[in-house]
Amino acid sequence: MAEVLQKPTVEEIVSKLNSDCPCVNVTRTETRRVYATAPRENSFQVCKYIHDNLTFEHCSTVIGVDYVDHMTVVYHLTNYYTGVMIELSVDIPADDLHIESVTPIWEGANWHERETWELFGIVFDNHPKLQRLLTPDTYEFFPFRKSYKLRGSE
Amino acid sequence: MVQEYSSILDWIVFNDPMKNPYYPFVDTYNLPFDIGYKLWEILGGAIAWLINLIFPGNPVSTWLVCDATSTLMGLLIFMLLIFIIAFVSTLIVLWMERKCLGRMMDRRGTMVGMKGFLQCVADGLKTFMKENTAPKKVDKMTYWWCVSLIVGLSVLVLCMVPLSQRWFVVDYQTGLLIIMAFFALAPFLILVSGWAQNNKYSLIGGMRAAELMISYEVPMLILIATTALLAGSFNIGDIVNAQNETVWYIIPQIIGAITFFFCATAEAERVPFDIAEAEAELVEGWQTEYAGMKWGLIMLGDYMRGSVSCSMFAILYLGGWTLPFIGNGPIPEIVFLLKSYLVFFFMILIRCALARVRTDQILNIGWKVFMPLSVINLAIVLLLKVGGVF
Amino acid sequence: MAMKYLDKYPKNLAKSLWVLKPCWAVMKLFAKTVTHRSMTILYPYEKEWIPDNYRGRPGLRFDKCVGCGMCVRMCPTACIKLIEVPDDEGKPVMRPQVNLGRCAMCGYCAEYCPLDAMTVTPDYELAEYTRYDLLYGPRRLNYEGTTPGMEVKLEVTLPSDIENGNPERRVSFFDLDRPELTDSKCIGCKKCAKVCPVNAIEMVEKGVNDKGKPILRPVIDNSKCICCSNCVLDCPKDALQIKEVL
Amino acid sequence: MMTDSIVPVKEMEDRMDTDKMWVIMGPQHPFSHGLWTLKVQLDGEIVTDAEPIVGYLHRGWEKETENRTYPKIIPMADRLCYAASMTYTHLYCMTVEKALGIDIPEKAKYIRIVADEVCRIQSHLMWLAAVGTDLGNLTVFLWCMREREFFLDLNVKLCGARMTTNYPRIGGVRNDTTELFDRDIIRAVDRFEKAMWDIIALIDDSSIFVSRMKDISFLTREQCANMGLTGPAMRGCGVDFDIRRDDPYDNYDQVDFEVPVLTKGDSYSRYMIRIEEMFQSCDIIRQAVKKIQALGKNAPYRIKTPSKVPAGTAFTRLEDPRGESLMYLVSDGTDKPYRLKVRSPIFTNVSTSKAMCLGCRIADVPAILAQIDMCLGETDR
Repeated sequence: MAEVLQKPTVEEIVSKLNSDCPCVNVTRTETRRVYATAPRENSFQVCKYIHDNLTFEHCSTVIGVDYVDHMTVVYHLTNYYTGVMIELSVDIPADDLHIESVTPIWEGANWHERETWELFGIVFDNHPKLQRLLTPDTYEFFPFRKSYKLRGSE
Repeated sequence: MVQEYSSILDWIVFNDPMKNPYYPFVDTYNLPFDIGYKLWEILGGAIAWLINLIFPGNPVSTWLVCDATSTLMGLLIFMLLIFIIAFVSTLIVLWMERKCLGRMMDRRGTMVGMKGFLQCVADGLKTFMKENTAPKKVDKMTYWWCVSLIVGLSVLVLCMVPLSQRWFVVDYQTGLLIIMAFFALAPFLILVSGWAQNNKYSLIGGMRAAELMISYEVPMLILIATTALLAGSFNIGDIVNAQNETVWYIIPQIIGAITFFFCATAEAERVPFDIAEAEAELVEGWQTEYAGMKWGLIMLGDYMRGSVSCSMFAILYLGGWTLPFIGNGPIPEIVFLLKSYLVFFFMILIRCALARVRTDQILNIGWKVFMPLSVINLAIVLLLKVGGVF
Repeated sequence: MAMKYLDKYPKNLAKSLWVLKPCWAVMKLFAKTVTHRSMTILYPYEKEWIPDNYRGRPGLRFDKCVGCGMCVRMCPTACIKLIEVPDDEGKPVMRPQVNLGRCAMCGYCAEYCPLDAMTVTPDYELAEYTRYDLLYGPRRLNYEGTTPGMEVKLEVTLPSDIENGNPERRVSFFDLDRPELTDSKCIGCKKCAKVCPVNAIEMVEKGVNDKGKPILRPVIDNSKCICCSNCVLDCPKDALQIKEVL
Repeated sequence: MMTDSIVPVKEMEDRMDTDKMWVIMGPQHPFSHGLWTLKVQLDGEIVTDAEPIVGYLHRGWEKETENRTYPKIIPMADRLCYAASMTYTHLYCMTVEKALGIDIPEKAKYIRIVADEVCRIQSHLMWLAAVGTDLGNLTVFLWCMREREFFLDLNVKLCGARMTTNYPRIGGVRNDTTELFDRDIIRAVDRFEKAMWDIIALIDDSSIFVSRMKDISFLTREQCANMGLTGPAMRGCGVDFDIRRDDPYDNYDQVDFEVPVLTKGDSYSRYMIRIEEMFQSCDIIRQAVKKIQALGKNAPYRIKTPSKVPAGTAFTRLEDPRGESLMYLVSDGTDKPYRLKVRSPIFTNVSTSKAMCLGCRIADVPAILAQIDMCLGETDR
């Protein structure tokens, strides 16, 4: 395995990601922020690399966004030593809503993935318990999709 | 015997109840019976006079004022009197807790009428007006009997506590033991009612009541035995008199007094030992399924047991109804009640300042702290007794 | 900076005598409250002092209001509605009516009122027997004793002012943004002039068109305009746009 | 005296073959502050399994915002958490400002810091009150509520409302601090620091309170980071991370404060962190008020912002009283957000309740879960 960086700076993260994960595309950086995108196939490996080698111990959120033609899953990952955050966006085609779950890496992503599944219908493969969390079990639709119109919308 | 009855005063003569051949208390003077007897003389005498006015020379009038009837009716009024005084003193305890607790928490406490005293009455009325419901799947017999027995036993124990040498129900040689025996019955019933309610919270609450009893009952009995050893008697009157002759037993038995105070708190199931109720995790513990009037009665029973605990403390360690250098005084009942209220004030303080303990902690405290302390206390008393101080 | 609490605790509990110190703390307060009054306020008889800017129900000064509908648009719970009521002279005018059953007391209506006709009031005892009673009409919204402190001013600093080294200048939010006409889109329908609550828009003839009819174009009197954007919203061809001054 | 409270579950199971029962605590249960359920599996009194169930309060907050213009979301953000409403409003405004790419005036930043810390203190006081009742003592509850009242009064003086403050705005704050506020806040903070010692004497000097919290529910640093536990609970487990210090927003890098961290990781250390944080918040308030006064009366506090947000994404995060909260905004160039996602700290913290409760007694469950300071408005959103 590659060397483990406990307190990586933004530059180090960018260079590491560029060298070790060529699939990752770092779009922009700010102070303590790295914005990157990754293809869906490699997302799990990238997350594992970020967790193991860059010591990003904490997964803040897993966010689903419905862009109608495709969906995006956004991971916000935190390093507890430096406060650097990586925003990793993974695009998913609208006709095949599957992505590898990161719960085996970060246990804290468990409920976020459940929530994203129940509200957007993005299936997280290998998730230990992909059940409805906030909405009743009888729901058969995904209320946060753009195709689901609110009754009282203006 | 032919007697001339002309005026009402011929009917109401205020006999001395002690001279009555049917006097139930052998040779001790009993104030409530005296009051009851005299009240019946006034009431029964007036009725007898009235009947005699209409039907002169009838036997009913004579029967109404004869010795046996007077004793019987006097006893009835005596019972009522004992109960009312005990009940009112419990309500005062309740009011005191609400007021003091309010002050300690920087609020005002109850505010309804008579500085908040009538709030008890309002609460009582409210609970009595509630619908009397029982869950469908409870064990009916035990469910109903347990609450009746718990409340009934509490009233019984409360009435059995003597307020002074002249204010008692029975004057047994083993009065202390009998009171403690009835007092300790309640946890069994709590356990049974916890089973009966068919509710998990109640079940755990009932189990905890048993757990609690295991931990405090033994040190408590050792402490009572110690006091009896010091006084040389299980009779409450004798214990109090012995304290009046020497010193209050809180001075030689300070360790025992503190231990007994906490044991008595546990006996009354008050904070910090209210683990059977534990509203934070068990909703209302073993009372969960009791609603309305039943709950109100259980609450009243709790306070009755609390006031009995305080009375026991006052009897065992604070010299009961006597005052140092004065002895019995003119109104020993008030002295006794004030002493028990003082003890209850400390119980309120404890309730206000402390949190609830855990089940394993109460077992630890009971067997590793209270038990050694009570044994140490016993040893001290033994030394004093052997050394001839007492 | 040092830790204040962590320097002292955790303590050896035997030193504070296990349970005696909390009892002592409680006794201290008991002694205090027996002689002094406790913190509780006897509510219906005593009331807490509240400042003027307290956000109770909205209040309305009927004379100041022009019925621009800014409050209706800004209300996050949609509890305000414009209704037609007669004014003092009997003329029908549009004034807001507030459904207090939905009101969230956020104060947006007072904040975004261009003329400060809407105010916040310290009136918070609003219980009624029916929901209908919770509908506060324009006259009922009037609050006796409205003070200047109850007005919520919306004063902002322009970013351009800060850049130009004039950061202390504050301007009212409604004094700057003005509607701007895209001449090519306008069809001269006069709708904007009709909906303008302060009559700041005047239709001016600007020549004639091919058919010989006059071309009407709105001219906005910037001093009168209160930036309510009614004309923008009602324009059928999106010819008017608010030009934001930053 | 009472140290051996952790019972090894496996050992207990081997020793006796007893029936286990599921006890459902909630949604209407004295221990659940709000509507949620904790199913606990009990072996006697010992918890062998736990499962939190949330969602009773799900309002579709994020979907609702997609139909509202940007300023109208501010009062909605207040309603995410009634105890710490200011932080969510602050977070929302910060996110929109970041999407707009504007920098707000210094004074507004300091006012937001003051408002945030006032909010933090009153939220922590509410938490402390809940700890008191969960451990069976009402005095702590009422004393804390009494202290909290002073800070709610400060809120009234600042912006006119007690809890749902609706105070920060996109581009600044709603109004300048009033004279009354400037005077009273220092008084309130001084008074609070004195009064707090009484409450501490009630809890930390009482062997019963301490023994109820000590040595139960251990979490290690790695567990804590991996499970996503954030906030004071995380710092009580040894993670030395505070967004205010390590990833400063607004002007938190200009004020000087300590971040308390304890490595023991039991329930009591999580409790102690929050108490210390209240004292540190007092320090922050004092410094920030001084800086506000130094900026002068006429300094700008609110700048004008465009009503439409350029298309793009933006996220900010901030240290809520309960942990790390994050907002992620996707805008499409209109005056309404395309998607707004809230990461609430409690949502993740409550998912760790199984790990926290395992092996403890049922009597400890309220005491343990009190340490994550439940707030259901932000959990279910």
